Parts: sequence; structure tokens; C-alpha cells
Amino acid sequence: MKFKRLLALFMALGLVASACGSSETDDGAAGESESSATTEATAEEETTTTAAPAEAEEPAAEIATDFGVTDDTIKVGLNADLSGPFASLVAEIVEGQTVYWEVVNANGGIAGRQVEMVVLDSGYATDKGIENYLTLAAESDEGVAMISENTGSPITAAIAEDAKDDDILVIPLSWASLWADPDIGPNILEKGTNYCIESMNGISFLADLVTENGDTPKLAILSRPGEYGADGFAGAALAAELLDIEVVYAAEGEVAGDDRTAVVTQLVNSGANIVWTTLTPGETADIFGNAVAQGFEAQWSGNQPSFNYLAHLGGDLAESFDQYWWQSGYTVPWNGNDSEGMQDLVAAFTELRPDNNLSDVYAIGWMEGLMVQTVLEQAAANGDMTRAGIVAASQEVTVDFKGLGPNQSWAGSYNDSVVRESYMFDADATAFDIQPVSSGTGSTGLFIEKGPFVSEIVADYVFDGPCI
Amino acid sequence: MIDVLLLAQESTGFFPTFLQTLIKGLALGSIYAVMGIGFVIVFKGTQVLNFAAGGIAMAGALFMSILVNDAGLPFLPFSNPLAPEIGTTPSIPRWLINLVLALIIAAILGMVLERIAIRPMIGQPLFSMAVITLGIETALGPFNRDATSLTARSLQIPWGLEQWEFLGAGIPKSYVGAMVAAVLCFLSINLFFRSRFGVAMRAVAFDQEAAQAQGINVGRVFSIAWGLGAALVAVGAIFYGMGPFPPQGTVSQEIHPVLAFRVLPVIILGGLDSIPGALYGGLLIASAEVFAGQYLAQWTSVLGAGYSTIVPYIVMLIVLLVRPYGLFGSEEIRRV
Amino acid sequence: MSFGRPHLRTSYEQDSAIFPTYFQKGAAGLFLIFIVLMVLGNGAAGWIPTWLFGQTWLNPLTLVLPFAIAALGFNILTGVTGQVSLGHAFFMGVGAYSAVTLGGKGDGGVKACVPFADNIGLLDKAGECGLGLPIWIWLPLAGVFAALVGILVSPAAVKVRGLYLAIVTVGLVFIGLHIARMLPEYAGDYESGRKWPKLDIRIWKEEVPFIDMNEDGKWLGLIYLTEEQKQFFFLFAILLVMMAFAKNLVRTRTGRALQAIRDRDVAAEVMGVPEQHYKRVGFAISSFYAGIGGALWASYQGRVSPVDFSLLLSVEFVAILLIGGAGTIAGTMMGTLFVELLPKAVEKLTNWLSGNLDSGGVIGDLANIMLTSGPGDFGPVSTSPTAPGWPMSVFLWNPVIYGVLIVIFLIFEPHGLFGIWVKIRNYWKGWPFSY
Amino acid sequence: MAVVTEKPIAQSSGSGYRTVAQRAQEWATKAPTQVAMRDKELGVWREWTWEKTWDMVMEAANGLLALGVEVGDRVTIHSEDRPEWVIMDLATVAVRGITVGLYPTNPHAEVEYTLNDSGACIHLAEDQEQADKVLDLPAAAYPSVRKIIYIEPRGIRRQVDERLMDWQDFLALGREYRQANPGEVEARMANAGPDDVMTLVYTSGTTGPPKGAMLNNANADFSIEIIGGTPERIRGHIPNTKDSVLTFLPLCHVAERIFSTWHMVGFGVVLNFAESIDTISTNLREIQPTLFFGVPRIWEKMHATIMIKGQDASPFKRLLFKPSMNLARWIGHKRAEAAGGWPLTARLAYWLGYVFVFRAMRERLGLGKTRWAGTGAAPIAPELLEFFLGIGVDVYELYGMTENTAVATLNMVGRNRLGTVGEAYPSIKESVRIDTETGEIQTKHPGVFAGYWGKPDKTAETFTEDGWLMTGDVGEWVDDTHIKIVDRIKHIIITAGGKNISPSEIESSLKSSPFINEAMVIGDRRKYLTALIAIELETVGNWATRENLSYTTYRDLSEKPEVIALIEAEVERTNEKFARVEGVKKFRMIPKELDHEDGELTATQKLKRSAVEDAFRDLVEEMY
Repeated sequence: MKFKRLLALFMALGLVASACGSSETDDGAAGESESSATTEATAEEETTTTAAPAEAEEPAAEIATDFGVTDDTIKVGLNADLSGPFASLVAEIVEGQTVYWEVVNANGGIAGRQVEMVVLDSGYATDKGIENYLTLAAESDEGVAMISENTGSPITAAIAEDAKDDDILVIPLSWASLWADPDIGPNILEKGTNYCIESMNGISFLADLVTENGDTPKLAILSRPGEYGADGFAGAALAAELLDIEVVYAAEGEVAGDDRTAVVTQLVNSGANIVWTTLTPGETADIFGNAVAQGFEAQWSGNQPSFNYLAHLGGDLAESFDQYWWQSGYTVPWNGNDSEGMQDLVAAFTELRPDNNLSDVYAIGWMEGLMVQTVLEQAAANGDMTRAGIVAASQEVTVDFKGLGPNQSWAGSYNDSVVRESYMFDADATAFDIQPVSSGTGSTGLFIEKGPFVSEIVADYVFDGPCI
Repeated sequence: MIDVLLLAQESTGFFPTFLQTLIKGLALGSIYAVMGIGFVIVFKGTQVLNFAAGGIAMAGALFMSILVNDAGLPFLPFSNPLAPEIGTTPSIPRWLINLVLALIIAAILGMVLERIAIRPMIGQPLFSMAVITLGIETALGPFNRDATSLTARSLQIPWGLEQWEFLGAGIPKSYVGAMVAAVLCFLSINLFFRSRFGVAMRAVAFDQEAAQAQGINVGRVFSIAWGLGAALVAVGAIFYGMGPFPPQGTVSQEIHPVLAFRVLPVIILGGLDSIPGALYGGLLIASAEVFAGQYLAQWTSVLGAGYSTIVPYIVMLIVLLVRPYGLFGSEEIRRV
Repeated sequence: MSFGRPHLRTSYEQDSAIFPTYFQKGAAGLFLIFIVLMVLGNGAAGWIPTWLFGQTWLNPLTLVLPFAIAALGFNILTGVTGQVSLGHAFFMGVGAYSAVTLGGKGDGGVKACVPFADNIGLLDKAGECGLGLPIWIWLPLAGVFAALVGILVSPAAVKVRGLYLAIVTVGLVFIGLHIARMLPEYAGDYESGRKWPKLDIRIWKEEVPFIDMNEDGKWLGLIYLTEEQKQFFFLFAILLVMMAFAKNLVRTRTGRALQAIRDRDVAAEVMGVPEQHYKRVGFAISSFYAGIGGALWASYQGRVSPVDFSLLLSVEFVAILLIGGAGTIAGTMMGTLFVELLPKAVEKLTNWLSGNLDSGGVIGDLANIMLTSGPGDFGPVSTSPTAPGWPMSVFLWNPVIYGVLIVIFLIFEPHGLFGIWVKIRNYWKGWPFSY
Repeated sequence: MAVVTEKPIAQSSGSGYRTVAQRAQEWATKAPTQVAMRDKELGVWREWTWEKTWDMVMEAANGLLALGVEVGDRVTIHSEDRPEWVIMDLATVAVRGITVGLYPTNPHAEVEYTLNDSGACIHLAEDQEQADKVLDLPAAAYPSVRKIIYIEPRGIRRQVDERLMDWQDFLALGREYRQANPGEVEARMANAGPDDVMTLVYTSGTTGPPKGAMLNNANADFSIEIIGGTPERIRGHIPNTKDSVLTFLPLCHVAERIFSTWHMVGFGVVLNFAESIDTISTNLREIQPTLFFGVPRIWEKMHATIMIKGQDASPFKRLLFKPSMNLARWIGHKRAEAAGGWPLTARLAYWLGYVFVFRAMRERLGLGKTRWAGTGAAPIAPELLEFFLGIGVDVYELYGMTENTAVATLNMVGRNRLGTVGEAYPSIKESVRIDTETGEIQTKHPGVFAGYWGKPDKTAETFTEDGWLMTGDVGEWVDDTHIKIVDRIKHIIITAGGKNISPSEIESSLKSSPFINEAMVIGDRRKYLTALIAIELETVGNWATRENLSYTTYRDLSEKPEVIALIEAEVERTNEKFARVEGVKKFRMIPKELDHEDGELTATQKLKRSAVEDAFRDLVEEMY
């Protein structure tokens, strides 16, 4: 347990000069361009460079544009929670995307244009988020070409209709299956495996585990109120039905408030041997900790946001988590495999953010960058980088995440394009060791146990809309 | 009600469950009471309802976490010689010494805030002062959040999640710790009120001007009230960070900032100016909350998820309907 | 006769006129013209500088309006009657959910509208409850329902006093959140909420609204307005009506009774003002305003979630009142503008500072001192939005600055913005003396 | 002997005699909806139209008839200025009675004296306090008083005395009587003759007991026409219905009667009653009167207020204040040299000052709309007038006395000589002379009174053998047109060195200091001049606060060495203006606030020199 980098206020473990959200990308990129033109960086960006040089020499005027795209820049907006409850998580995701664009810009950008991030903070408040959206989507110089990250389902749901009207592409930072709703439109670009499918895969995995041990799986599902909880719960319930598992305790949306005695009591009394959670890390820790303290033994897992390696593997419960917890997810942990994508990511951070601590969620931001780049390049190739053109382009591409996660496309029906793969990770408390990126050592304590895999029930299931 | 109790009995046995629930209620009540006393002292001393208690409490817990985790102290050019070695869990005495240090730092924070933001407001209406504390709370929030954002801040509890077995019930050491802390706090506050400062504070609470005329340094009383208040809410926050309490041994971004709001019904029930009231109110509210959580769990679908969280408020409303100044609060004499 | 003799009052009507002096009449008129020009200048008419009133300000400004309405109600309860409540968010919520139930679109049919039916196992239902009624029904009823709930809880509220009341009403907010969680058929999803009816005026449930508020175009065939401008004017008109009501209230018997209770409740009672009755009235009126404000806020936003009606929202109103100055309409308006726009302004300021990091000069130097762009730079503000730890990012500093400004404000001007205005006014009133 | 020989004259009027009541009646017919008076009732100025006013006058007059008031019966009024005062006054005149006004500050003894001296049959008391002054003595002490009417019922228990009657009951009685006997009052009014005594004005009597000066209808008519109708007096035009005045000086004083009641009935000027003596400045601001008459004390007070407030103002305002005060003095000086006209330089400077300070200051003082301001009844320091000229308030000094219905001399627009009391009225140029031997000013015109009530001997003493009224004031001609008052004959000090010195000049100069409330110069038959000085509590107190001096009582403050030093500086400043023999060598502080009730001041706040000298004899002796 290393806490070196915490509130060490004047040790000034500052960060490498980074672009200021709204206006300084050029300076930042210029500063970095020489140093980052290292062999690894250029070599890895093969896909980028093949398309880019050709575009770069041509006069940009041939590409139709409306807002957020000029002859030399493309503005990409982020409506992120940087001061609210998810600030720490989202800040690292934004960091991932920032570094991604630094690399891309150093290599000539997209279609000869530098990518400029416009980051606005929503604090996870709906009203603020809507206001930010209106700023980003403004049909003026202030507007952006697309929104590469929109934190949270509530805010995404709130802006979905406007976004459809404005015909602007939005990548939500939310894995609810809500975005499959045809009412919401194709411009809300679902990313990664949704909670519903994740639950189904995860419960299949846990059920197999219990069955291997010779027990009959008895499932307890814990979810919090809200569409995140509902989506995860829907998947879990679906899995139980398809796998014919007995649900001994279903706390649908019952994990609410600060006192979880009731849930723990019922969970412990239910006699479940599989627990699936769709909770926040704090709720997970409380319920898990209290249940374990009362001698409750089961195989636990839950949707990705239920677990936070920092809180769970860095706290007093680390050993219990090591023992009972399997973590589900759809991106590869830091240095979790040796795929091309992971090598790019690690190399870029080692180069550009050597003092940052390693983190699993950089990959999410990095993947957002990959998505945006793929879509924008397609749009550029189509000669239409208007907002509508970008939305159209998004339907034509397949994004190659280069091993960071399952690849994705949005063509065809929802059932065709939905991502069905997910991972299961083993939590290892002893390996948990957060180090600066530059050290080259350390681990988040999560290791791929299985995956990417598609459980049978998911593979066969026909998804024709949101699970809820 | 009867079949609910029977249901509970069926699984783990009635008595151990009851005992466990009771102990949990007492432990939570201890924490509520300690924080409640923190509110009451500030209110008695300065007539301010301290809405910044949440921020101060969390800052106190963070100080503790910094002391027991990091050798270096923020803003200070020397390191903490008493810090446990990095990566090890401290011994109990060493942890306690660090606890005292953390409380002193929290008290200093309270005093500084009082000097900067409260002292200039003497004589202003109650609610202006309350909003000042809300402003402080708003301003403290981001610091707390930022400090916990990189990683969960462990409190390095020496006894971790250990528990004693007693009559078939598991009794976590943290619960006992919280109760001991509450008793110690209550005793020392009582002693304090018998000391000269304590008498001075009571005089100031009674009539600021008269106290000043008697040569009491009202400013110092204000300062001490805030120092004590800050230290007390920090004690509550640190002990609430432990073991089977929800933060599970950490300073939690999710839980700690709102902890202080949960104490509001306690002080209202006990009466804003009554220290024994805070104690009894804390125990009563916490027991109501914990017992409702335990024994009404079967009826969650009727009562709604998370019903136990609002039990304190409902208890508070009912009590206030009967006694508008709480159970122990002194009734304000209204003059024309 | 009285011209040029502003202090010569020959009747009480002059004394309690809404705008007692020519100056105030003129100022109010100018303010109205200013608002209209300002909003019209937002793009449509090119001759008003857009840098002053660009699009970025119109939305926040519109958002202020529902808050201003709710703040008027809070002022009636707290500023006029002297009852400090932290439950205003709860009543806003009641109004908002009344609005969405009456005016929203429901997919659960009538069955979904039976409250608590599935909690007690009576009905198994799904979907949301919404009757799709037009605004002229749901808007007033949102206020009425909130007022009814206010009357319902008033037995507890009128008994307690001062800080006790404040905390009791805190309980109301938490209980309200719990109920919202229990009633998703009304409240929608706990986190992402549900869709509110749009601000269109329909005569009944017809397709094409009578007056459209969500399309750019000519309004009533008269003047070309954008969607945002239409919404602004619509809300502004409602605000004006509500302001007139509030202003009138303090001039009535009820208003005087409420003020008497504020100034000395016991004295008021001795003088024959039934204290509990009028406190209840104050509570109901305030809740009515909160209900209207909440309904409009949610409808303007299009979607809110129950958690938006949290204690923080209530606290905002206390800040509004104290910063604006309690007891006056003008103060309430100033407070609302200040509190609601301050975060935006702080944000603009920090943005502007970071934009000037390399510009040199005094501003550049200031930015250099304040901002940290890399290691070895000791500014407290990190230019990277994404850097946790010290230095903190701009986004984390914003609430700090906001909180500190509130503290500084109250320390230096305990009577709020209105107090500053009074000071300025008295400075000129007393000219060339000071008293 | 006692009767002025030449009458009737009133060339200027030409409309024959009209009593004040008849004039009021004319207004009621001519302009019934016109506002006649305003008084402040529960924070709001209540307007009395002429119709309403006259109606009430008629009710009161009928009431008086019902109470058996005969021609020539005296009705006493003991009240602060308020509409009822005017109504009772007019009603009394209407029934050919005689109004006798009492100062509200009159103590018991003076009330007793006045009531019995005049033989009042009806007494109007404002409230319990005033009524008690009568009721405290047995009924036998007031043999003539038949009814005591009170206006404010609060605190009065009717059963105490059967003479008591409520004002409302009185009016009701009048209404009843009017119904029963319509036209009786009108008949009485028609019979009114010029020789009818309409009012007794009791002189304040700095020496000896007060004497009731009889003014008859002819006097009043003359005074109204001469003072009000002199176009040279007021810039613009003579008073009219657009003018308003604030009534706050006691109405029983002849000056206030002329400038308010008689201006009201004569010209339709709107009368505004100040709420009380403490609210004058507020009321002034509200009313912004166009005509304003104040005794020197008022102007001194206003000047002091300006100075204090100016010094108390915030820094920036102070920065502006000081130069503008200097500017005002400079303009005032320039204008004084130009006899009150506007030299170009002064006009330009005034515009500058007007924009920044003067306009606001005048409005704050309530003089924003004033087109004529007057002072009289006592000496005033020319510096003060200069200052007010400087801020654009033209204050004209007038001279007159009760015995000549206040008609003697006046300063006129464009011919304003500061330090003089002006010239004779243009229409009656020959009415004023200065006795070459004694230097006494004497007047002779139809305004001269009919004599003292019940004191034919005293009356005789007041007239010269050729029928001129002796004013008792020593005056001298300035430029053969203007008259400068030296002093009261009786006050002239002849020092041990045989030098004649007029103390009032020195006193008024002393009193022009904002810190000095009252000053009395002593030195008759002494080696040198000394003075007793009373400080102005408000200004000195304010000064002390700013100097961080703490004090408890008036006496404590007076005796502070710092305060004495402050006053000494003021005395020095005065001494510089006078010849050496006229310098005040020593002074002592009067340790108490002078008071009417203690007999040190007259009801008009004039110093009773003998009483003061007696009271502080030891202080005086100390100085010699």
C-alpha cells in the first residue's frame, strides 16, 4: 500500500505540461511534438498515418464542414464530471483521451487538422450538464464537431433528444443499454459492453464456478436505484431465467441510503452462494464487508462500477476481496495483456505522463480517442465533416481497439452491432501496488481470468432494444 | 411485528442477532453522540449551527489518514516522527498518538475557520452565520474530494475488522472502540465544563455581553468552542471510517461528507444546547435506525429501499410535534 | 403639486405604491426595455453587441427565472414571515412532479397512477404515470398541490421555531427523496429522472401547440424569435406576474400579519394576529411559489431526477436570500442572479485567466502566479482539467471560490446585495451629507 | 390718546375691509376644492380643502354661539400649531370674538395670568398637558372661563371638571346650533367693523408682565395687504395659491400669524403644519415650502446642522463639502455687495456649486423650492445671511413688532442690505422715522395697534405726543434708505468708560458660531465687557464625540477645558470684528440649558436678561 502521491502538497509531483482544456492544445502539442516523435509512437500509429498524410497535403477545403471543424483544427467536446462524485474516475479517463490526442496531433492530427479538446465540467449535475451540452452544441464558433465523452446516463438521457435534433454525435460515458432505444437515435454512440450483457456473462461465469465445486448456484442480486442498477439487474434476472438459477434474494433498487443493514441482513439470511452487484464501490464495500464479517461466504462479482481496486484492494477488506471477489469488465487492466493497443497506451503514458500513477481507466479514455479518430477519419474520407456527416460516418465504421477491448461497429441492427464480449478478472490483493507509470512496475491487482468471452446465453440471445 | 422477529430468529437465532444489532446501534449512537456534542459545543459557545461540520469532520479523518500513512506532512517542513512505517499497520499506542495529533490539527482548523469567518460575524443574525458555515462547507468540499481522489485513504486501523465472539454474536472491535471513544469524549467534556474555561463558556452561552463585562475573553471562548467542536466531529468521522461501518476502514468520498447531516436529527432531538441530550439523542436515533434496518427488512418493498436512512427524521418529526424544543433542549423564553 | 416633492405623501396609496417614486417607475421601465433588448440582441438583431449578451449567457439567464420564482416564495416564508426553511427543494419537487404527472406523457396508463399500489402488492404495474394535460392546467395545479402539501406538513412546521424549523425541514427533503425513490411511476428513474412536458401552450391535447415555445419562428405572427428567446420571454412573463403577486402580498392584511410575526411573533399574537394561522398561510404561499418554480425549472430542463431536489437546492435559496437581502423583491432578484450566475462567472474568469497564461503583462503574470502548467510551477490552480491531487484543477477550484465568495460577501455585507443598493441609494439620498 | 388717529387708510387694498373670516369664506366660495391646509396624520399629509375648512369654521363659530360667546368675548387658544388653531381663530373672528393665543410652552403661572388678564370665557386646550395647566387650580382661580375645549381626548377624564368639552362634541354642538339657528353666524360676520378687536397678542415681555396688544380688523387687513401685497418683497409675484408654507413657530406670535394664517386667508397660500418641533427638518423636506419665515434661531440652527453634517460626511463628500462652503461664502459676499443681486461671477460660481452641492443641500434642508425666505423678531448675524445668500436662499430681514402689526421696514428684492432691517414699505414711505434725539425708531400707519388690553396707561406710554408708536429700538439710517437696528434702548450698555455699546450685535455675532446657543454680553457700568455663554448641546456634543471626549451632562460638557478652549476661539473670532472696547474680555459658561419654564427665556425664546443676570450673578461677579 503506497500512498506516496497523496496530499503531498508541496512535493509538487506535478504533471507534465498538459493542454489546457479549451484553448491550449496547440501550444501543448507543439511542445511535445519533438520529444514524442519517438519510434514507438510513430510506429504504433500506423492506421493514423496511412490515412493522414494523404489528407494533410490536400487542401482541406474539399471537406464539407459546419461547426467545430476549421481548416486546421477539429474541436471535440467533453461534458465530464470533474468535480462531482465520479471526478477521480472521470479525470483519469479524460487524461487518457488527452494523451491520446497529444500523440495523434504530434503525428499530424486527423485529416491535416489538430484535434482540440473542449472540456467542460458537469459535476454530475443534470442542469449543469445540459448547460454544458448547449455550449458545446452551439451552432457558432464555440461549438464542437462532436462530443467525445458525456459523463453519466442521467445527463446523457437529458440531452439525448436535443442531440438528436442537433444531429451531433455523442459518445456517452455510460454503459447502460438505454442507448439502444431507437427513440434516442443513432447519434448516441453506445460504447463497449452494456451492463445488461455484462451481468449475463458474469453470472454465467460465477454459476460455472459454483457448479464446478459441486454446488447448486443460488443467486442474490443487489442493485441500486437508477438506470444503472436497473440495467444490471435486468441482465442478472435474465441470466437467472435463462440459466435456470434460483434467485434467493433480489434486492432490485433496494440498496439506497446510507444504512444498509436491511440488505445485509436479508443477504446473509438468504443463503445465496452467488452474489451479483450493480452498486457503487462504497456500497459494495459496505455490504460485502458486513456480510463477510457475519460469516457469509459466496462467490461475488458485479458490474464494473461496483468495484474500485483503489478502494477495495487498498483497504482493510483487501484480503476478503482477494478471496471472494471476481471482477467483471470490458477493458483490459493496465499492462493486462501484451496487445498492440496496450503497448501503445503504456508507451504513450511512460513518455508523456511519467509521473502519473498507473490506472486501469486510462484505457477507457484511450479507447474513446480511438473511436473518435476512426469516425472522424471516415467522415473526412467521405468528404463530409459536418456534424451530420460525422453521425453518418459513425454508422459505417468498425473500431479496432487493438486488444484493449472487444472491437465494435454500429452498422446494422442493434442485435448485430451490440458488443457481447466481456472479461472476468481475478482480484489479487498481494499484487496490488500503485506506482508511477515511469517505474514500469506495479499493478492494479486485477488480472484477466477469462476473456474476452461471450457466454452461451448471451451468444444466443436476441437483443432488440434496451434490457429495461 | 411478531412474525418478522420470528423470521430473524429462524436463521441466526434471535438473541445473537438482537445483541449484534444492539451493539451496532450503541456504536453508531456513540458516533452520532460524539458528533452531536461537537455541534452542541459550537452552538453553545457561539450560537452558530455549524453546517461546515461535515467538511471539518472529513478533513479531520483525512489528517488522520495522512498521519498514519505518509511520513511527510502537508504544508509543514518536517515529517511526522510518529508515523508508522510505510506499508505497515501501526501499533495501537502509536495509532492513538497519531489520532491525538490529527484531532489537534482538526481543532486548529476549526479555530482558524472561526477566527477568519465567524468572529467578524458576531452579532449578526443566526442564519447569516449558518450560511457562512455553508459557504465554508462548500469551499472545504473540493479539498476533501481532491485529497481522496487519487486513491482510497486508509485509516490504518490497528484492529482492522477483528471481532470478539460473545454469546454467539460477533462484536467488532471497532464498535467497542467507538463506544469507548464516546465515553471518553463525554467524560472529558463534562470535566471541561467544570473547569474555568468551561464555566466561562457557559457564561458566554448565557449572555455574551454580561460575560464580557465580567472580564471573560469571549473571543477565546469562541475559539475554544470551535476547536473542541472540530475535534469532536473529527473523532466521530474517524471512528465511523472503521471496520464494519460503511467506509470499511477508509475515508470515504461517498459517505463522510454527508455524515454530519445525519447528525442533525440527533441534536434536534436532544436539543441544540444540551450535551446529555446529544448523547441520549444519538443513542436513540442510532438504535431506531439500526433496529429498523434489522427488523423491518422484510418489509422493504412496502417501506421503500433505504427506509432506515429516513427513520431518524421521522423520529425527529414525531418528537418535535410533542416537544418543540427536543427532549432535552431548554425552552426559549419568548419575550415581547 | 407633489411633483418635485417626492417625500410629500398625501395618502397611504402613495406610500405603498409598487413603485413609489417616478425614479423607480422609470428604472423599472428601463430595466424591462433593457431585458427585452438584451434577449433580442442575442443573435436576431445584429445591432446589439453579442459579446455582451452572447448565446452563452441566455441559457444561464433563462435558468435563473424559475429559480427566481421559487426564491420569491422562499422570501415570503423566510424574508417576510421570518421562518427559515431548508425544505424549499422538497416543495419544488412536489410542484415538479405534479407538473409531470399532469402534463407529462405516461406509458403506464391509469394503472400507473395509483400511488404505492405495488409497494403493498395491490397492483403489478409498470411504466410512468402522465396525463398529458396542457400547461394552463398543470402549471397552476403544480403550485396548488405544493401549497396543499405545505398545509399538510404545516402542523409540524408551525410548532417549532428558528433553527429547529430549519432542521425539521431538512428532514422533509430527505423524506421527499425517499418517497421519490418509492414512486418511480411519478418520479421516473431515481438517477436519470423522466421527461417533463414542454413549455408549449396548448388549448387541449392537440398536436400543434397554440403557442409554440420550442421552435424558432414568428411568435403569434408578430416577431421572429429563436426557441431560447421564446422560452426566456415566456418564463420572464410568468416571473413578472409572480413578482407582482408577491409585491402585492406584502401590502395586504396577510402580508402585514406575516411581517408582524417576523418582527416579533409574541407581540403579533398579543396584538391579535393568529400566529399559527398566518404561519400556515405563509407556508402555503411559499410552497405555491416553490411548486410553480419547480415545475417550470423541470420543464425548462426537460429532464430532472429526484436527486436534483436535494438539500443543496434548499441551501441555495438560503444563500440567495442572505446574499440578496431578506424581505425585498429586488433583493431576491439580485440574490438569485448572483447565486445562479456566480459559478458561471467564476468559471469564465478562470477560463479567461488560463487563456491569458502566455499573454504577458499584468494579467499574464497573474495567470502565471495562479496557474500551474507543469512541475516546478507552484501555482495553486492546475491548468490540466484532469489532474487530481495538488495543484487542484480549475473545476475543483470553482466551488471553493464560490464558497469563499459567499463567506466574504456575508462578512463584509451582512445585509446582502440589497444592503449594498441601500447604501448606494443612501449615499446619494444624503448628498451632500451622510445622513 | 390710545387710538391711532389716521384711519381708515389702506390705500393699497382698495377693497374695503374684510375680516380674516370673511376672506376665508370668500375662498370657500371661490375655490372650494383648493387645498387650504395640510397636517400630518399617522404619517400621511392630510389635505383640508377650503370647503372643508370653512365648514368646520362655521361649525366652530356656531359652537361658540351656542356657548354664548358675545361680541368682544375672548377665546383663548393654548395649542401647538394645528388646523384646529386656525379654525378656532377664524371662528372666533367670525362671531366677532377676540382670539388670544398662548404659547404652548407657557407654564402654569403665565397661563393663569393670561387667562385672567384677558378674561377669557372659552379656553381651547390642545391636550391633557395644556388642559391640566388650567385644571390644576380650582375653578375659582379662573373666574371667567366657562368652557375648556380639548382637542386630544387622550388622558382626559371628563368627569374631572364640568367645564371640559371635547372638540368633536363642540363641533357637534355647533352643527346642532347651526341647524336651529341658520344664518346667525353670517349675520354676526356682516356686522363686523374695522374697529372690532380681533385678537390680543401678548407681548413676551422681556421686562415686566406680558401685555395684550389689541389688534383690530383694520390692523389685520392693513398688514395682510401691505406685507403680502408688496410686490417688491418677493422675487416673481406676490403670494398665491401655488405657494406653501410650513407652520411651526407659535401661531400666537404675530409674525407667524401673518406669514401663515393671514397669508392663507389673504392669498390662498397652503398652510402645512409641522408635526412637532422635533420633526421640522423632516417636514421641511417633505413640504419644500416656497415661502419660509424663520426667526434667527432657526437660521442659526440650520447653519449649524449643515456644518455638522458636512463634517460628519464620508471622506469624499467632506472633500467636496469644504470648498463648496467656502464657495458659498464667497458667492454670498459678492451678492451681499450687490445688494442681493447676481453679479455674473457669483452667478457662474453658483451654477458650479449648484450642480454639485447646493441643489441637493437646499433640498435636504427643505429650501429647494423657496422663493422667499425671511427672518425677523430678533437680531441676526449678517454672516449667516451671507452664507444663505451664497447657497441661493435669499433671506430678507424684516422689522416690525406686535404693536404695529409687524409692519415697519423690510428688505426687498435687489435692495437687500445685510445688517439692516431694510426700508419702509414703498406704499407707505412716510410711516417710519428715527427720533433724532433718542435714536428710537417710530412708526405711524393704520397697522398700529389699538392699545394694550386693559392697560390704558401702558398704551399711552407707547405713543409719542404726535401719535407715533415708539418701538423701543434704537436705529440708525444707512444710506438714508435702510434702517439698522442698534439695540433695544433698554439694553444699551454704557461702560464705566462712558462708551455706548450695543450688546445684541456682539451677541448675534457670537451666536452665529454653531457652537454657541445663547450669549449675553454684560458690561453696563463696568470696566469691560464680559459674556455668559450657553453652548449648543448638539453641535458641541458632536464635536466632543469626534474629539473622543466623553461627557455626561450638559453641565459636564460645558465645563470641559477643551470645550472652554473651543468657545474661547469663537469669542476671539468675534472680538476681531469689533473695536477694542467692544471686545469681550472674559466669559463664563452657563451651566444649564436655558429654559422658558425657569423664567430665563421668554416664550419666544428671547433671553430675559435680568432673570439670567440674577440667576448667574456669582458667575458674573467672578469675572469682575
